[in-house]
Formats: sequence, C-alpha cells, structure tokens
Amino acid sequence: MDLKLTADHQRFRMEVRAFLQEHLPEDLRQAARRQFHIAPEMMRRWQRILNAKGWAAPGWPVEAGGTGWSAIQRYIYDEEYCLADGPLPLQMGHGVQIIGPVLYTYGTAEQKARYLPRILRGEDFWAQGFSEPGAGSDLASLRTRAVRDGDDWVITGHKIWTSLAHHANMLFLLARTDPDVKPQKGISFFVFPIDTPGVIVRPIISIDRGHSLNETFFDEVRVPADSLIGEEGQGWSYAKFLLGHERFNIAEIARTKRRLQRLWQIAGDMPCGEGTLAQDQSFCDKITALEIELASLEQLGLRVAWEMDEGISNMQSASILKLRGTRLIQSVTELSVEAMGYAGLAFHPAQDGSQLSPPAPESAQGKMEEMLFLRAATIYGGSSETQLNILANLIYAEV
Amino acid sequence: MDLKLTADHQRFRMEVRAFLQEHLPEDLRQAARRQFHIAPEMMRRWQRILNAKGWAAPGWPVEAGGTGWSAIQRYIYDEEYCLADGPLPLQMGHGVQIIGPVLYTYGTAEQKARYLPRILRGEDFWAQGFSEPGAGSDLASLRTRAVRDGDDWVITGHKIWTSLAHHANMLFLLARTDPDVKPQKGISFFVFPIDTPGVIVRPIISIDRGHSLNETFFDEVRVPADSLIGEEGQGWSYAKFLLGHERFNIAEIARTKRRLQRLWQIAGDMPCGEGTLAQDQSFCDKITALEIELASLEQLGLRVAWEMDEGISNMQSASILKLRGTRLIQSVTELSVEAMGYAGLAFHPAQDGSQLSPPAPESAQGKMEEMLFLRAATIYGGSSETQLNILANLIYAEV
Amino acid sequence: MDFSLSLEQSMLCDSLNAWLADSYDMASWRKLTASWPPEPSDTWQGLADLGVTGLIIPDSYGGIGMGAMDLHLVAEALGRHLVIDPFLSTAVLGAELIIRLGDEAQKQAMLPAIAEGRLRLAVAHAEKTARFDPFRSTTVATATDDGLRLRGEKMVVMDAPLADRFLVVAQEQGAPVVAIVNRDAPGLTLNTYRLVDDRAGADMIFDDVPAERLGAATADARKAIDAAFDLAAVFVCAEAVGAMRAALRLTIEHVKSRRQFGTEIGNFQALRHRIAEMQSELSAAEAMSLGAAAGLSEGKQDRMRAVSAAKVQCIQSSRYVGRNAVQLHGGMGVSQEVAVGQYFKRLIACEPMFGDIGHHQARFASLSGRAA
Amino acid sequence: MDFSLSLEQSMLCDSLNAWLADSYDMASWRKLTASWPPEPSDTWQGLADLGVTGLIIPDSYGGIGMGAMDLHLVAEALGRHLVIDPFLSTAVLGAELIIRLGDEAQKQAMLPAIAEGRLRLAVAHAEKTARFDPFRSTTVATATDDGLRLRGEKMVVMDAPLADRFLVVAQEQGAPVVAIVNRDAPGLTLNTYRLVDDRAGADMIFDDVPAERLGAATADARKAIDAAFDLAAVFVCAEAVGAMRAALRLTIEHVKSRRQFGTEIGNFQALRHRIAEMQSELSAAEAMSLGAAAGLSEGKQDRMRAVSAAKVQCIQSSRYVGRNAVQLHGGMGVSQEVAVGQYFKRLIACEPMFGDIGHHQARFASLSGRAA
Repeated sequence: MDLKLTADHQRFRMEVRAFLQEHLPEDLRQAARRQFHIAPEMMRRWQRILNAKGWAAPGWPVEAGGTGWSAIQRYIYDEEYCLADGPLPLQMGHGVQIIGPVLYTYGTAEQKARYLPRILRGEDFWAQGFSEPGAGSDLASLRTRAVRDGDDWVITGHKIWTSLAHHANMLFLLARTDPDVKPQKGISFFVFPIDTPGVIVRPIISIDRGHSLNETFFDEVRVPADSLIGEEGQGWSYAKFLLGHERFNIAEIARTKRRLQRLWQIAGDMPCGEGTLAQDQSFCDKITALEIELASLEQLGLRVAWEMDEGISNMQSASILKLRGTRLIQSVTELSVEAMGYAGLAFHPAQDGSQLSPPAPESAQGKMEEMLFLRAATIYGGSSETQLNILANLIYAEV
Repeated sequence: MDLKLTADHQRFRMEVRAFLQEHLPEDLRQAARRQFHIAPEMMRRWQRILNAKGWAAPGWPVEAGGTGWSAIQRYIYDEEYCLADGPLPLQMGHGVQIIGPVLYTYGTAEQKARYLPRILRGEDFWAQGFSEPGAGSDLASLRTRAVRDGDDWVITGHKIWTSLAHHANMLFLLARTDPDVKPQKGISFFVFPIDTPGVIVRPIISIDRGHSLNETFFDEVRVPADSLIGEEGQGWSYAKFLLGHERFNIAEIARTKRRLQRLWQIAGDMPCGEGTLAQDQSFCDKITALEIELASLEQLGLRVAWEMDEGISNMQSASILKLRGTRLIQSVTELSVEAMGYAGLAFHPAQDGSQLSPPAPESAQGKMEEMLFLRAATIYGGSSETQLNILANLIYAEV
Repeated sequence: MDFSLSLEQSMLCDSLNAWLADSYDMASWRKLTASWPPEPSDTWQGLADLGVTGLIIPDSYGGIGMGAMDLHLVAEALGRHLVIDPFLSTAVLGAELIIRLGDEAQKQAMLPAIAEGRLRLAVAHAEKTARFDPFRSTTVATATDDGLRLRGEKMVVMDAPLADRFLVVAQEQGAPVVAIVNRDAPGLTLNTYRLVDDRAGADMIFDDVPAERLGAATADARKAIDAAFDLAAVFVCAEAVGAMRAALRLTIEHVKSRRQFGTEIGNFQALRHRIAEMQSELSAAEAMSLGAAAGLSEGKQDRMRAVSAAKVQCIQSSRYVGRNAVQLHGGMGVSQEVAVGQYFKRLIACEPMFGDIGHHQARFASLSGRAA
Repeated sequence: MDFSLSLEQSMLCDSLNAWLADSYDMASWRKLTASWPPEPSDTWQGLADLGVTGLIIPDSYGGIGMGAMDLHLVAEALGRHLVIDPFLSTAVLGAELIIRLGDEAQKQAMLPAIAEGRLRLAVAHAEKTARFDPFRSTTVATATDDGLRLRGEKMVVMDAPLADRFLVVAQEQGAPVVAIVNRDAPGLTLNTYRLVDDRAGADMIFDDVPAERLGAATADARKAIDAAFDLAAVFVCAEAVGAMRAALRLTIEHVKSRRQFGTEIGNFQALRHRIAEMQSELSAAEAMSLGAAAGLSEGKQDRMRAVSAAKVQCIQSSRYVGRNAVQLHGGMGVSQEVAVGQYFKRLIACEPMFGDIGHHQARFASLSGRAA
C-alpha cells in the first residue's frame, strides 16, 4: 500500500497547470465562474484549443484519438482543470464523456471514423435521450420504440431531460426494438442528426430560469440502418456500461473543491459585524465541516481512480461517490447562498439584464442560479434514493 | 387564539415550585442528578410525601384519588418538577402512569378499591408486561396465552423489557385469550402479584451496566378470575388507550430542559484553552441549536396539552412529540458526553465503587450512563421507525 | 391558553382563503409574475377589500385593529398562495413603523390609505456593508429647514418597483432615523430586478434626496425599528409555514399519483418516512412560529428570544421540507413548469429576511440565560 | 499510488485475523472483561508472538520495522475484535515516544521488551485542567541529581492498571518532558476504574515521585509528542473503522434474520437505506483514515491537516454507524448480552482520544489555506 502520488504524477500536474495557465482563455474562466450555462460558441472554441494540444478527450484511449491517460491522471487533470475555472465539459454536450466511449467500444470502424474526429474537433454537439417522462429511475420501462422498415428504423416516442438538445446537431437515444422480451432486453442504441424530420425539441426552463433541459418528441423519425450502434437489443447493457464512470463525474469532487475556495472568497467579501463573514466563527465552522467532508471524498475518489486503473469494478464505491458527492455539491452551493445574505435574493440570470450593478460581490455571481439548478444533482444520473437501493442490494448480496 | 398561560396558571406554577422547594428531599434531588436508576426505597418515601400533599397521581381524576389537574397544569407541574431535579416517576414503577388509568377507566369498583389507594400510597410497585421477544413493534403478534380453567386463568409465555420487575410486587400484562380471532382481537389484560408461582424474572443488564430491565417467564401461572381487567378480548384497545399519553411522557420535554441547563453547567466546569468549554463558540453553537429545538418542542407540547384538555385527539402530534422528543434527548445526552472529553471515559456506576474521586466534575456525574441507557428512547414506546410509519398512514389518510 | 380560532378569525380565514383560491391560483400567479417590469395588479385592491391590508391598523385609522396572532393566520394563507403583492412591506413592516413612530398627521395620511389599498410602501433597510443590522446603516440623513436630505445606497429593497413611497432606515448623527421618500423624489435612482421568488426588488441610490422624518426627532426610532423588524420576522416565519404546507401537500399528491416499478412511489417506505419527517418539521416550525407571534407582546428579552428561535426553526424546517419536496418530485421538481419549485424559491427567499439562521442563532444565544 | 496489500501485509493480516478469530471471539472477550481488577492475560503474549507488538519498532531493536499503513491494518483488525490489551499505549504511543525521544540505553531497555511482550506501558497525558492539549500539563517535573521528581495529577490513563511502567507527559520549567515512572515508584497513587468500553484506566497522583527523563534534556519533546499523538490518533481512527465494520456486519445479519409483519425486517426500504448510508459512512471514514496514515509521513502541516480531517470524519461516521447499529437491533441493542452495544461503546471511547471532534475541527480550520 502506498497512497501517495508519484513524482511522475506531480510532473504531470505541473504540465497540466502550465498548459491551463497559458491556454484557458480568461473570458471562459470568467464565464465558468459566473454562470452555469455557457454559450456553445465559447465551448467550441475551447474544444479546438484542447484538440490542438491533443487533450480533447481525456478519458479516451490513444487509438480513438484520446490522451490514453490513466484514471489517476484524469483525476489530477480534472482537479487542475476545475481549480483553473475550466468550464464544465458537459457544456460542450455529451460527445466526449458519453457517446464517445460507446462509439469506440461498440461502434463499427465506419461509425468510429465518421463520428469520433468530429467530437474531438468540437464540430458535433451531442444530446442524449435516455430518460422518459414518468419513468424516473425505472429506465428499463422505456416506451420509445424503433421499428425496422426496410433498410431504415422508424422511431416514435418521447424523451425528457435531453440536456442541451437545443444546441445539439446530433442525438443518441435508447429505444425499444423488441417489445416481446423482458424489459431490459430488446432495447437498442441509436445515433442520428437532430434535424432529422420528425424530431421536435421543446425547452424545459429550470428553476434557475436557465435553459439547458428539453423534452424531445419523435414522430415516426426515419433513420438509416447504420444509426444503430452495436448489436440490436444490447442498448441497455451499453447504457449501464456508462453509468459507473458517469457517477464518478457527477460527484464533481474537484469542482466542489473549487466551489469551497469560492465560498471562502464570498465569505471574505461579505461584511459581518466589525469584520467579514470569514471571521465569523460560527460560519467558518460550517465551511470547515464541508471541507472535511471533501477531504474524505477526495481520498475515496483517488481509491476509485486507482481501482479503475487496476480494472477493479467497485459498484459500491461508484454509488457512494455519487451519493456523497452530490450531497456535498448541494451543501456547498447552499452555504454559498447563505453567505450572500440579502444580496442572494437579487435574481439576475445573464440573459435578463434587468439591473446594472448587482448587490452581490463578483465572487458570488451566479451562485444562486447554481444552487437552484444543482438541486437536480441528487436526481439526475440515478437519484440518491436509487443509489441507496443499489447499494443495499450490493451489500446484502455480500453478507 | 391566545397562547399565553393565564394568571391562574402562573399562581399554580408558584405553588408547585414552593412545594418542591420545601418537600423534595435533597438526597433524592442528588440521586436524580447523578444516576439513572434510583433505589425503590427512596422512591417509596417520595411517593408518601406526594400522597400527603394529595399530589400522588397528577394525571388521575379526583374521584380516583388524583389531582384532577388539566393537561396544561400537568405540563406546568412536570416542568417545575424536572427543573427541581425530581426523580423520574417511572422509577416508582408503572403504577401511577400506566396501570392506574387502566384501572380507574376499565376496572370494577372492587378492583379500583383494592389497587388504586395502594398505588397512591406507594405500597405497590407495578411492572408491565407488554413486549415479547422477537415481536418488536408488532405488538399484535404476541404469543403469551391465558387459558380459562374453572375460576382461574392459566398464563404461559415470555415477556421482555419488563422494567423494574425485580423491584415490583405487582404485574400487569397482555395475553392472548382467544387464538381464533384476528390478532388484535382476543387479547386480554391481566393483573396479579409477581410472586405468583410460575413467574420467573431474569435480569437484562443494559449497556450502561445498570439493571432496570428484565425478561419475565410465565410457566402455567394460575391467577384468579378477577385478575382480568375490563372485558375479555379488549386488552389491545386498552393498551392503545395508553399509548398516546405515554408518547407525551416519553418525549420528556421538561426533563430535557433541565438536561440542557445541566449541559451548560458541565460546559462551564470543563476547562478548554484559556477558559471553559462554555466560552468556546463552536461548542456553544451546538448547545444553542438544541435549545432552539427544545423551544419549538415546548410550543408543540403546550399545544398537545391544550388539545388533551379540549378532548381533541391528535395522533399525529403524539407521534411527532415522541419522534422529536426522543431524538432531542439523545442529542442532549450525547453532547453532554462530548462535553466531558476524556473524563467521560471513566465508567463508574454507583454500584461499582471502583474508584475514589471521579475525573468528571459533579455536574457531569452519571451522564455517560444516562446517554447509554437512553439509546433506548428511540426504541421503546414505539420506535422512531414505527412513529414514522404511523405518521405516514395518518398523513396519507388526510390527503 | 387557547389554540382555537375565534369567530372573527374563522371569518377572516374563510373569506381570505376563498378569495385566494379564486384570484391566486397557480395560473393567476403565473400571469402575475410573467411580465417585467412588474405592474400593479388588482390583487392589491382585492386584499384591501378583504380588510387585510388594514389588519394591524387601528380602527381609528380605518383598519380593523387585529393583532399578531391574526396576522400569523393571514401570512400563512399568503404563503400558501405565494402572494407577490407588497403586503409585508406595506401592511406589516411599513404600517407598524408608522403606527409606532409616525406623528398624527403622518398616520392620518398613510394608515387609512394602506387600509384602503391606495398606498403601497417599500422599506429600504439592507446595505452591502451591513449584514442584517439596520443600525449599521451608512445612509446618512441630514436635517434641513424643510425636512431631511438623504445620501447613500440601499440594496435589495423588496417591492420597491411597486411602491408609491419608501420608508428608508438611515442614520442622523449616529442615531437611527426612518425617512419617508416619495417615488419621484429628485436624486433617487432605482435599479430594479426580480427577486429569486419572482417578487420585485431594487437597489436604491440616494443622491441628496429630500425626505420627511417619520415621527418626531425625539422619538425612539431604534426601539420602533427593533419591534417592527421582529413583527416582520414572525410574518416571514408564518409565510414560510404556509409555503411549506403547500409544498408538502403538492408532494404528497405527487407521490400518490406517480407510479414506478408497478406501484405508487408514495408506497415506498423511504418516501413514506420522508413525508412523515416533512410533516414533523412543518409542525415544529408552525408551533414555534405561533409561539413567537404570541411572544411579540412579551418583554423585549422574551420577545426577541422567541422570534429568533422561530426564525431558526422555520429556516431549518424550510430547508428540509423545501429540498425534499423538490427531490420527491424527481426531475420535474427543478422545472419552472411545476409549482413545487416556486415554493422552494419562496422558502429560499424567506431565509435572509430580517436575519438569517446564523444571525438569529447568535441573537438567541446572546439572550439565553444559562441557568445553573 | 497503490491501494493493494503487499505480500508482507497480506501475511500479517492473515495471521492476525486467524489468531483473533480464535483467541478473541465474543465469548473470549466476555471472559477477558468479566473480572475486576483486570489481570494480565496471555493474549498480550499472543500478540507479541505474532510480531505486532513490535510492528513499528526497528529491526535493530527486535521489532519488524513496518510503517503507518501496516499499523492501520493491524488497528482495524484489533478494532473489529474489540481488543482490550494495552496495544495502543504500549506498541503505538509508548513505542513511538521511545523511538523518537529515547536515548540508546532506554531504547535497548524497552523496545525489545515491548516487541517480545515483556513490557506493558501506559502513557499519562490527560489532566482535568487541560482538555486535549498535553502541553497544558500542570504536572511538574523537577530535575535532581539522580533523575526527575514528579508532582501533579493525571486522569483517565488508559491501560494504567495493566502497565509495568508509565510514560508521563509533564513540564519542566515550562517545557514539555516525558518521564518514565516505575509502577512501584514511591509517592505514586492509582485510582483504577473501568473505562466505558471495558478497557481499564486510572487516575494517577504523583507526590514527589522519582522518575527518569525519556531521552536527552536537549531533545525536542514537543515535536516528538506531537508526532506520536498524531500516530496514535490515526490508530484510533483505524480502530474505529474496524469497530464500525463489525457493528455494520452484525446489524446486517440481524436485520436479515429478524422477522416482523411477515417479512425480514431487512427488507423494509427504510432499513435498507439506513444500511446503505452506514456503508457509505464507513467507506468515507476508511478512506480518510487511510489517507491520514499516508499523510503521517508528509510535512507537519499536511500531516496534521490529514489527521484532523480523519478524526472528525471517523467520529462523525462512528456516530452514524454506532447509533444506527444499536437502533436497528431494537431493544436488544441496548442489552449487554448482545455484542453490538459493546461496539457502540468502543466507538464512544474512541471519540475523545487524542482530540475530539471540536478539537480536530478547530485544528483543521487553523491549518487550512483559504485560497482565493
């Protein structure tokens, strides 16, 4: 057992830090600090910068055009990236983190060649269609269906929470191709352009008054045969393949580390009594408690990264990371709002423009919106209740 | 709506306070402060003092020999009683609080005459036999049976958590008298002397190393016909009749108020840095949070007392009081142990006598034992999980 | 001691609830909050016609002269319907300041107008440099021959975009003063914005703005402000209780109607227990909030202690109820389309108002006797 | 970075666990804790024969010279079995103080004896007047021609009734010093008692007791004590992790075997979720505790920060796991007869040791860089 990062890791950290210092544009850093939703144009520009460096897809193997980094390297990269105020990669759609791995693992040579480079270069913006209204965590009950018709598939149904579909030009989804087998079987994985006739995207405005979510309707959408990824009927297992890694990402350990730095900054900017809130013992105690929770989550995250590199699959840890990570996200964002006092009440998403000088300090810009949107963190990617169900099953199976 | 105590109530409070100041013996106050389990002889002496004042049974109607006080008066009495370090009435057995109300409500004239005066005078010490091993909150599944044989009942079975049975001379229990009806029916209520042949009491030592709990075995215990209270088969409904009021008592609002005063005292007696723990902002914050929880519980308790006087039955409030009250008991006793630091580790129940001068200050004596024993507060009288089940049923039935 | 409603209270509740059900259902609420900048709506006149804008105003000034307990009932009802009218600013905080501090002419001028729905007020008290203490104001009032002149800045003045006049907490030679400022006063700038819960607010800049002193120069403005803020804090608690009650109700309806894995999700024990805990939190908040309303007529020490306990308890309960109401709605809980998120945001907005959890916990602690 | 066990570690764990399963099952534990005053048992020799009493002692002094990560594994195993031998006092805190501070003769005299199981130590550091700071000692050491003389009082000296010698933290002209005191030293009084978790403890009175200085008068006792206490704190964390793991396992077995309302109580979703949360708490505690063990070899700042985070996390997790383990056992959870209560009490005993939650939260905060 040796829980320390190696000298190679430290060198890698320095390399990442230096690159970001030089190449992460200040306007993007500022946007990432101030608002949750970032304009796709900015994201594309950033993706091109990353691609030029060869870092467009940190999680992909080299042969797919990725960095080939180990999970621990990715952990280090993510930490540096977040501490430098890099924008949330998902703001560039689900290309790099979700559909890429499915394509390079299950796609044909032709599919890989067609889609992967465009993702790396930031040319395609992907939206995902997994969830359906009323299905919640019960993914296997999905009702969108794809019917074979000659060389085509005809897709009809209704998806919800299709993040950033209004910015996307490509879409992937799960649809039922065989209604006669048990629910988890008979689901297949499709990709196609979002402007295919019959696709309608309807915005869902979230309680932060932002627009990142959508409902998507499919009315006899006709797509060619090679829209199917992998084997027919195996879509469910491909989706499950993504979930472990997604839970790791959703825990947002490094980003929350940055959020806690920001929280100290906000507290230091908020007057309180004779000094600032950062000098108020009771408030500091609340931050400290969260910092300690983060410290243990970092240790847990490093262990999971190491396990990934060792090829050890630990489903319990993935659920625990998701559970604890998203709770911590919420605690930190809530405390950030608490820190703002009255100033937090002034609600001014960027697109509103209804006021001149915000009452909250620069350090606190966007924090209310972030807190509101991230109420969803314990809901998406398998709700906390779902994680507890999964965990209990795994634990009982052991004893 | 007028939520203030009347001038009459204030006068009553003063009367109670004066009486306790004069008549509650100092050795009893000290025992109540220092230890959880109090010698029966001390309790009998105190019961005789109360009886001389006419206050032997605060909850009973005048015609049964009680005070006839309203629930709000009892609330006030309890508050003064606890603030004066009066010993927990249950240390005198379950005569006044549990069996008395059953007897004066459902007993025959002869049964009332035989038992009630002896309870008031502290001559009988009653133990209760409701719970059975393995039944937990599922009271209706009890298996102890009573079979009619001529003029007698013959009782066979096994009870658990028979508090203070080792001090008791009388016992009441629930037994199944008709196995052929549905579980809640066919249960009857019996009372008899604990020295009846066939009764065996086995101690259960609790984790505080104290002895207040027992298992009780009944091996063909023959009791006369008039051991049956009320109607045959109605025992379950009599037991339920007790539960609402019991939940109010178990919440121990007034006693926890006193516990919080003690906690300040302990904190003031524990050195910390240059001063005492009572000057440590972080620790004070923890106490304050509990004081605020107590304040809202007091408001809730007053409302429930008023409802009792108005004849309004509010099952939700009873469960909420039990739930919140016992959690607060545990939070306060846990924080009291935390306050003690290393000194809390020295474990010296009164009967142990293994050391001369305890490391903990006088204010903290007995606090570790109290904390340990009161882990049971969220288990007995219907566990917290049971209260949540009950609450959810009541809430769903409303909407 | 009596927790039951008087006949007068029952009638008030019945008529208010009937009006709210009719005029302030979710569809109406969405219409009222859709436009920006906000426009005065006829709901304000509706509330005045019910008598509630004059609830705490004495009969002699055209009100109905009821007390804090009655106000608590009204606040709960308004919270249940997410009312966005400037009720708190005008009929509670504004009216109370005028009642406590105003001279006879000012009372005559403003109180009947409030009761009749002809006057809307906003109270400017928050500043960037002071967290929750109105007496740390850096807005300075200077006495002149014809009244006061104000210089300074206020932030997050709730209801300012709708107000006809402002009551501004300022300091005059180190002592607190309340100044009356007209909407069209020269030198006054408003930067308006939505508040998080879709009420309207503004930052205000006073550049030598002419103002009128509320009450006599000899009056104890500090005492009046303290008392009025405590009343307002209790109003906010009661509003939160109403919002929690509505959010819980919506959540119960949701879990009873939504099916997953072949059964109503409300049947899952983990959700059943969550619902029960939410009810428990609501009950604790309601009890403490009512206790604080009763405590308003006690001595200063007891009053402040009860109010602070209520504010802390209500914030804690609001957090538990609000967060779980959203959580139990699943993804739809974070959508603007579904009502529960609006309740969540109202509960968030209630947190800082007249002192947040840290402020009131510290105040409670400073007032607590640590008996031996 | 490597989380897997080395061959050496695997062998150590295997042999230790086999021995514990055999010699330290619950029945043996009950026998060991039944008598009072406690008597030295042959379990101590058993641990020595396994090599673990010499785990951190260098080869050159008869130990096996392993490190903090190895000690963590041992501590977890000892915690799982509620071991009551004076391991922490002797083989961890005592040995570490001697290694860091002792002169050659003292090392030769004591370290091999510890490794071989011939010497039991207790470390006297807590005082009534100092909460968790050993440097606030009021026990005074005075240098004489033939060593030191001690005056003062210590409380809750864990394992004192079993110790052959004591290491006493005292002050000499304001500077910290560690003094070696023989059990039979004149002027020494012990008041012995059970600790809450059935280990043995004592208060000690030093009335001009002759003692020997540990190490040279010029050595930096403060630094050595700081480092040794941090090692001891991590040991306590690991012990708590072991105890939590056992308590959780007992609880799972209980809920899977106990039936109510016609089904295993473990099937109730509320209990399933509780079990899952307990596992989550255990995982967080374990991860942070291991992280602190790794952090012991970092610079002082990083070391102290990791240790404090671990102690806070482990106490919090212990509370959640311990309380719920008892709760889910129902009434039997508070009975001495059932093992879970003993684990609960061990977890309670771990709380104050080498700093409680308040102490370490404050220490963590004082060490945290508040980056911009």
